[in-house]
Amino acid sequence: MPRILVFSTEKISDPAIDLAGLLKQHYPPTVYTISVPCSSGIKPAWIIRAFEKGFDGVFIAADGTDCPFSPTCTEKTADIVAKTQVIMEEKGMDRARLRMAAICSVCSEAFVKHVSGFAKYLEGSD
Amino acid sequence: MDEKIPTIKEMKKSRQVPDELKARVKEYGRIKKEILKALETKRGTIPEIAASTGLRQEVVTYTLMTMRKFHEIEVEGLDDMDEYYYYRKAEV
Amino acid sequence: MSQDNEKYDAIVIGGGIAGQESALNLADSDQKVLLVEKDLSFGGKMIHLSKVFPTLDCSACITTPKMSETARHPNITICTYSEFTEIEKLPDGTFTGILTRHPRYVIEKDCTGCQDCEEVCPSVVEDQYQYGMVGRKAAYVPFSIANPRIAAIDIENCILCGACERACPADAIDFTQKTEKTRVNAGSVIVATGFRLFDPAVIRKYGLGKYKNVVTSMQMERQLVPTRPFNNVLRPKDAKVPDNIAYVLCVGSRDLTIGSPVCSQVCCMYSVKQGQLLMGALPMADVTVYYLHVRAFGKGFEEFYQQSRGMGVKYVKGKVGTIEEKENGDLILRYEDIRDGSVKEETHDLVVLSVGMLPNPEAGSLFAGNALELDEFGYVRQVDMLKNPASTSIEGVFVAGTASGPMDIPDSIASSGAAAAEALSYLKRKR
Amino acid sequence: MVRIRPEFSDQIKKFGGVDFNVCYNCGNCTAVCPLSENDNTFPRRLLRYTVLGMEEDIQSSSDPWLCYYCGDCSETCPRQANPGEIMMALRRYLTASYDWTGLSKKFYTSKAWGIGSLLLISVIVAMLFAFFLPFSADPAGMINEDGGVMINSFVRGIEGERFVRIIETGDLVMAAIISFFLISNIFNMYLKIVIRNRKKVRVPVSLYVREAWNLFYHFGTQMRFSKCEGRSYWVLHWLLMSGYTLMFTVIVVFLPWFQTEKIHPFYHPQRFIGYYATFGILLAIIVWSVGRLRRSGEIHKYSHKTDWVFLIMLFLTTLTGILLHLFRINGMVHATYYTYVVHLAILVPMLLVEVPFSKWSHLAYRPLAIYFTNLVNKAADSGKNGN
Amino acid sequence: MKNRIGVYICECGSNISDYVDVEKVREAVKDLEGVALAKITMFACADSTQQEMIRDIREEKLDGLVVASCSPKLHLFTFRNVAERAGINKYNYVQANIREQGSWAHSDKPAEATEKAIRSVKAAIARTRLSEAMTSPVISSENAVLIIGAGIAGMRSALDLANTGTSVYLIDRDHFVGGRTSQWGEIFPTGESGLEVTTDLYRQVMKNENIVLRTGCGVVSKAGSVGNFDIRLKITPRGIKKEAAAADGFAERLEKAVDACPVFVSDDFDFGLTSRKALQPSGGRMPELPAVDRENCTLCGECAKICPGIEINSEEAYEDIKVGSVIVATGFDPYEPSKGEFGYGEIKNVVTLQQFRRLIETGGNRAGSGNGRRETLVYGGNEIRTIAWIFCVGSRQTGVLKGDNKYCSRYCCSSALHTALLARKNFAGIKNIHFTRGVRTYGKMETIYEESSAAGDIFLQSFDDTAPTLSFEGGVTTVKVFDVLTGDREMEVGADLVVLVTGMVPRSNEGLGEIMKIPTGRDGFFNEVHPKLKPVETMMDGIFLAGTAQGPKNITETLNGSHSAAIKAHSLISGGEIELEPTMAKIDRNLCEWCGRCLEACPFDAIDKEEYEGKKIAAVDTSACKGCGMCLPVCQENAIQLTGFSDGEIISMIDALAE
Repeated sequence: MPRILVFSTEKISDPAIDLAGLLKQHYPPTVYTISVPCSSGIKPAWIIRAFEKGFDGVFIAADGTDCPFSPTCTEKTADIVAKTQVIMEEKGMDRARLRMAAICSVCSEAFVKHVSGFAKYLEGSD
Repeated sequence: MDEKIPTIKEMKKSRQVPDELKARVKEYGRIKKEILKALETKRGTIPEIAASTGLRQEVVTYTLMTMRKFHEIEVEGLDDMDEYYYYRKAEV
Repeated sequence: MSQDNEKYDAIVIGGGIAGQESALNLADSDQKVLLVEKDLSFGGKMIHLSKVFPTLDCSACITTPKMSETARHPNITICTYSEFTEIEKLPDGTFTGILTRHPRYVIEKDCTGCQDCEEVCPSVVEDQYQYGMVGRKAAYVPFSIANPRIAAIDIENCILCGACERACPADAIDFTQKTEKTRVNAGSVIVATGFRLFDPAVIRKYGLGKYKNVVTSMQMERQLVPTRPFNNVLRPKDAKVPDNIAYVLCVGSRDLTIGSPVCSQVCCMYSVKQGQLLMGALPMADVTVYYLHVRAFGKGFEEFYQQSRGMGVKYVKGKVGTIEEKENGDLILRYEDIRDGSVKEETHDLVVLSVGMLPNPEAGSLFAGNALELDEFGYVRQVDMLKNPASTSIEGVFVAGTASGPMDIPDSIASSGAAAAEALSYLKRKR
Repeated sequence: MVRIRPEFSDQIKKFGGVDFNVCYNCGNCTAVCPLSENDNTFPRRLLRYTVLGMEEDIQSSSDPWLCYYCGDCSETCPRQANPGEIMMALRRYLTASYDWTGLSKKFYTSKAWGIGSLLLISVIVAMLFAFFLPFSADPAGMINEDGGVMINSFVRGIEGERFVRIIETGDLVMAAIISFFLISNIFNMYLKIVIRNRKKVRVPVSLYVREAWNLFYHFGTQMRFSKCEGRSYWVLHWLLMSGYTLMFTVIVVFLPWFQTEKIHPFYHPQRFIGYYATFGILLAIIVWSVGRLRRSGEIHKYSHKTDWVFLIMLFLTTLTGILLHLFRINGMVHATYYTYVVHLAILVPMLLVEVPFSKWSHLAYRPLAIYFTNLVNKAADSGKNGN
Repeated sequence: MKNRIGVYICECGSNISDYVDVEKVREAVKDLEGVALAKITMFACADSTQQEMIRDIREEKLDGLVVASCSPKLHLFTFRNVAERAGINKYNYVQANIREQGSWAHSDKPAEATEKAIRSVKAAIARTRLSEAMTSPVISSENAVLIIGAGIAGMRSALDLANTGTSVYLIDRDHFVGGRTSQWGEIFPTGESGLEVTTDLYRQVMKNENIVLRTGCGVVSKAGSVGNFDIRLKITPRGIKKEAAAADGFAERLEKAVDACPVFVSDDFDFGLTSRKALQPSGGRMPELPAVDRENCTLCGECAKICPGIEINSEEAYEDIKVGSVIVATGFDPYEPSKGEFGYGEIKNVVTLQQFRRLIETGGNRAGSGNGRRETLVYGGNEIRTIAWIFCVGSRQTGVLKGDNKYCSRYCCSSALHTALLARKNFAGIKNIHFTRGVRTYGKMETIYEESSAAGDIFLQSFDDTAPTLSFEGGVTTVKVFDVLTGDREMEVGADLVVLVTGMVPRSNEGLGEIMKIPTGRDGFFNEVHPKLKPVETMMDGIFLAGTAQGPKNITETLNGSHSAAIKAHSLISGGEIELEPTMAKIDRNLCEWCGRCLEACPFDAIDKEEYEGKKIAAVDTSACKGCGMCLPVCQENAIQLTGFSDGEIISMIDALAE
C-alpha cells in the first residue's frame, strides 16, 4: 500500500482528520500526518525529504480560506507546491506525487476522499 | 477493581419506563429489521425499499439515515438518473 | 444546597458565540467569569452552521478554536447543562442567584467520549442537533464537535436497560446523579441567551410537517455541513437528490400575522449563502430565492449577494402565498411575480423556508420577579442605545448578542464586546 | 406615464379603505387569492393603484367585482394592510364612479345623504298612502273564510283587484326608475371596462353573444364565490341572493299572484317561496350582523356605515314582512294594514337607493364584470393568437 | 537532546487497545534511544495516571514526555500541565494521536493500525528528543492608548478605557468634538439629539482625569510596535486663549469679532447649506470655545482688534507620546455626489440627506404661511410639500449606476425614512415619495418602514437595470422611474425638493492608513483581520478600529464596536506586559543574505531589516510575529526556523514515520 505523508494544520485540517476517525470513516492506514501551524509554512525541503525517505506521496491538507493567519494562505501554499514540483521534476519524480487541497475543520469526508483517491492513484502509478 | 453495583438499579427504583416509549423502541427495531431484510440480497434506493417493505418513504429515509449514522448501512453509488443513491448493508 | 457561595466577577448566561466572546473579553481583563450553558455543549447556534457569510469560512473552523480558548481560559469556569435563575440584585450592587446543574448521568471527568455507550443503546429518538432529520440514541455524545465532547443520558427516552453502563470502559455512567443547586454570587451579569428559531409549522399554508420536502433553513444548514445527517443534500421524503430548490424568505419575520414585526437581519444573507453553497454541492441544481427585499446591508454583503447572482442563483421578488404537494413529493409554489404583476405557479422539488429569529423567552424569566425589562418585541430592552447599548433596565446587568434583537454573527460579537466593556466599567466602579 | 397622486388614497378611506398604505407589496394577497388569475391579478395591483392614485386604471378595472371577499388575503397579509377591505372599498368607489348622477358617491361618503335619502323616500311612500290610499275605518268584513285578513281590501272605496293593480303599477314605476338608473350605470361601467380598453383590445360582436351564457350562469350560481375557501360563505350568500331575487321578481312582476286575498295552504308555492326567501335572508342577516358586531373573521373586521344601513334596512324589511304575514294569518286587521304600509315604506327606499346606487347593485355588477372581463380577455387572447 | 523520555501508551479503556496492540507498540519503542521508560496505561488522562507520571518524571529524572493517546485537541493542555507540574518544560511534551488517527480511523485493519501507531510514537519520541524548552516571551507595555477621532466612537472608547484606569490621549483633527453625530439632530429610536448625546459624552470625557483631549490635532508619525508605540502629534492652535473666554463681555465681543471677520466659507457643519466666517463660534458644539479656521484665515487681524484673547498668530505645536495601543476612530464622510448625479449641483432643489437633516434642524429655513400650528418647510424661498427621496446614491453602484462603491451603506434606508417621518411630523403638508432600490430597514428598524408607510409615504422601487431620472423644466423638478411594484410602469412625481439619500464613504484621513500601516478593504474602509475572529483588530498588533472608520454603521453599532475596541485594547496592555506566543520565526544571522522575500511573505509586518557584521539581514519583530511560518518556505538560504517546528524536529519525524 502506498505510503502518504500528510501535512496538516493545527487549527483547521487536523480537526477534520480527527473527525474522520471519530466517524469511523476509514482511509488507508499508511497515511501519516505531521501537523504544522499553517500550510503556507511548509518547506519544500521537508517534502523532498519525505520522498527521499520512501514516502510515495505527500498531501498538503491546506487551510484554504479558513486560514486564521492570512487570506493569502491558499496562493502561498500553491506556490510551495509549484516550487516543490519543479524540484521533483528536476529529480525525475512524478509531480503528481504531491497534492494539495483545502480541508476545513469538519471536512472529514473530503479528506478521506482525497487521500483514498491519492492512494489509488499512487498504487496505479507504481 | 471491586465489583460495582450497577447504578441503573438505583434509577429503576424511582423511574418507570412509559409504555409509549417501549412501543417506540420496538417499532424502530421492527422498521430497522424490515429495511435490513429488504437489503439482504441486493442494494436498493429508498423508493425501492419503501415499495418492497410497504413503509412510508420518509420513514425509510429517517430510519435508514439513522442506521447509516451508526455504521449499519453504507452508500453504494447513484442511480443512472443521478437521482437516488443505492444503499446496502454495512459489512461488519 | 451547599452553603459555600461560589463567587465570580461576572456570570455570563448563554454559551453561544455572544456568551463566549463576552466571557473571553472579561476573562482577558482578569475577571473571574462563570459561563452557564443550558445545553449539553456550549457553542450555541453558530456551531451548527455550515459556512458563514460573507467570507464563506466554515463556521466550525471559527467556533471550535474559540470554544477551546474559552474552555481553557484560567479565568473562565463553564457549567454546561446548567441554568442560572432566580437572580436578585443585592444592596451592594452585586448579584446572587441559583445555579442548577442537571444530571447528565455521566461523570464528566471520567468520560472519554468514546461513544461505546451510544453503540449499545437501543432507544432512538430524533436528533435535535440534526433538527430531526435523523435519529440519535438516548445515550449519546451530543454532536461530533461538542465541547465538552462527552456523553449524556437522555433519561426521558431511556428504557433503563443499563446496557450503556455495562459497555462504558471508563465506568463513567452514573444513574445516581441528582440535580444540584448552588447559590452563586457575582459582581455583574451578562445575558447572552440568544434567540429562538421561528417554527414555521404555524404557517399552515406552507405545509411544514405535512409536506416532507418542505424544510427549514436550519435543516438545510445541517445538510450543507460536512457532518450532515444524510450522505448528500437530499430530500427528506425519498432521499432524492434535489435539482430545483426554492427559498421562501421572510418566514417568521416582518409578518404581523404571527406577531413578528421586525426583520430578522440574517435570513436574506444566509439564504444567499446557502444558494451559493448549493450551487457548489449540486452543480446541476437550480436555486430560486423568493424574496421581498434583499437585505444585504453589512460589510461585504451586497458584494456577496451580487456574486451569488453571478453564479446563477435566481432571485424572484414576491412572497410565496401557498405551497401544495404533488404526488411525487414535488411542491407547487404559488406567488405573485411582482415585477410583471402576474400570478405564477412554479414546481420545485425541495423548498426551504428561511425562518427568522424570535426572542428567547428565557431571558425575561432569569430574574426573580421577572425584573429584567423586555422591549415591545420581547427582546431584552436596551435602555441607552445611543450611549451604552449593552445596558439593561437593571444596572449591572448587560445584554450581549441576539438576546437584545436580531443580529448576525459579527454584530453579535461586537455587541458582546460592548457587554463585556460595560460590565468591566461597572465592576471597576463598584470596587 | 402615470403621475402619482397620493391624495387619492384619502378619498378611498372614505369609501372604507383601512390601513392599506402599510402594504409593502409582497404579493402574498394575490398569491393566496383563489380567484386571482393571470389576466386579472388582485388585490395587490388594485391596492397599489389606490396608493399611487391611479384612478383611471381602477375605473377601467373589473377586478374588484371578481373578488368575493373570502378574507384569505387580509387574514394572511403580513403587514395587515387589509387588502380584502380595499377591494370592498373599491367596489363602493366603482359603484359611485359608474353612477353619473353623483348620488351614489353622496350616499357612500355622507351620512346625511345616506340616511336622509332613505328617510325622505320612506316618508313619501307613507304620505302617498295617507293621501291617496287612506285606510278603511271598518275592520269588519275584512276577514276572509280562512280567518285571515283581506290584504287588498283595506283602502276605502277600492276593491281588492284594483288595489293590487295600483300597487303593481307603483312597483313597476319603481322598477322602471331602478332599471333606468341601474342600466345607465351599467352602460357607464361597460364604457369604462370594455370601451376604454378598446385602445388595446377590440371585442368582436360574436363574442358578446357567445359569452352571454356566462352572465346568466354566474348570476344564477355565484360559482366563482364557491372557489373561495370556506364553502359555507358561498352557501349563505347564495341563499340570500336567490331568496332576495325570488322575492324581488315575485313582488315586482307577479304581484297579483303573490299578494292574494286568499290564504293558501302551507305547501302552496306562494307561501313556500315566501318562507324560503325569508329564511335565506334572515339567516344571512343574522350571521353577518353577529359577525360584524363581533368583528369575527377578516370580512367582518371593518364595517362601513353603508354596510350597517344595508343590513338594518334588509332586516327591517324582513321583520315587517314576517309580522305582516303573522298578523294577516291571525286575522289582526289593523296591525296588518299598518304593518303593510310600514313594510312598503322601508322596502321602497331600500330598493330605490340600494339597487342602483349602493350595495344591491353588485348583484348586477358582479356577473356583468365577469362577462366583460371574459370579453376583454378572450378578445385579447384571440388577438394574440391571431398575430 | 533529550535522553530520558517517558512514554505512556494509553488503552483508552478499550478504544485504542481493541484495535492497536499496545503491548506491541510498547515493545517497539521501549528500547529506542532516549527512551527512559515506556508504560501502558488504561486511561492516561485519569487523575491517578497523571499522578503516576509526575512521580515518574521526578523519580526517574525524565526530561521529556510522550503520551500516545487521543487527539492533542483533547488533552495536549492536560499533559503539558502534567509536565509543568512535574518540573519539565511544557514544550518538551509531545502527544501522539493513536486514537482518532489510529485505532478509530483504522478499526477495519488492526494490524496496520498497530503499525501506524508504532511509527507515530517513534516520530513523537524523535521530536521530543529535539524539542526545545520554550517560554513565552514577555514585553513591557505602556498602559496608555491613543484614540484618533473624538466622535461618538472615539469618546466612547476613551471613556471605557479611562474608567478602567488606562491613560487615554483622545485627539481630533477638528476643533470641536462630536464628529458626524453632533450634526445629526433627532435620532432613532430614543429621540435624543446627536448634539445632546455627544455633549453628554464630552462632559464625561472632561471630568475624567485619565483622558487628555487634544483638538485640532493629528498624527504625524508612528514608530515602535504593540505595547510601545511612539507617536508624534501635530497640534494646530485654536487661536483662542482659554482664560479669555471666561472674561466678562467675551460673548458680545466675540460676536462683533465674528461680524468683523471678512472671510466667508461654506459651513461644513451644515454640509455647505450655509456659510460661516473663518472665526467660528462653537455654536453649541463642544468645547464651547470659538476657534480660528487656520486654513481659511487670512490673518488680517480684524477679530483680534475687537476681541482680546484671540491669537491668530500662534504656532503649530508637536507632541511626542508613548502608548501601548492605538484605536482608530476616524469615522466617515457622507458620499458627495458628483455634479449632475441625479441633478446634484445642477438642479437647485436637489440636496443630500445630510443637508436635508441640517435643513430641518437649523430652523432658519422655516418661514412662510404656516398651516395650523405647524410651520411649512421652506428651501430656497419655496415652500416644500412634495419631497422625492432617491435612495442608494453613492452606494450599491451596480447595473446602470456607475461608480466604485459596490457596497450598501447600511444606515441610509432607516435614516432617510426616519428623517422623512420627522419632516412629516414637524412641517405641514409634507408628502414623501421614496424612490428606493428595495428598502433595507433591517432588524427592529423595520418598524420605521412600517410607520412611514402607514403615515402615507409612498414607495417606488427600481432594480439595478434602471434608475430614477430627474428633469427640470419650467421651474418644476420631475422625478421619473419605472416602478417594479407597478408592473414596471413609468411613474412620475413633481417634487418641490429632491433628497439624495447619500451613503457613507471613509473619511479622508490624510494618509493615516499609511502612517499606521493598516490596510483598507475593497470598499476603502479600514479592514479588520477577520469579521468574526478579530472584528476590531487590524493586521497591526495593538491597533484597533472603532466606529465607521471600519465600514458603515449606525450609532448603536458604532458604540458596540467602540466598546469592543476599548476592552480589547484594555486586556492587551493594561497588565503592563504582553505575553507572546513562543512559536516564532528565528533568523539564522549567518545564513541570511537579505533579499526581502520574507518581508513580503509576512502578513503581520513582523520582519525588519537590521545590520549584522557589515551586512543587511532580516530581523524578526518578536512582538508582531505570530508563528505562522509563512516566511519559511520563501527563504532561499533556509535561514529561517520556526521554534517548535525546526528542520530538525520535522525531519526527524519524517524519518521516523518513513522508517
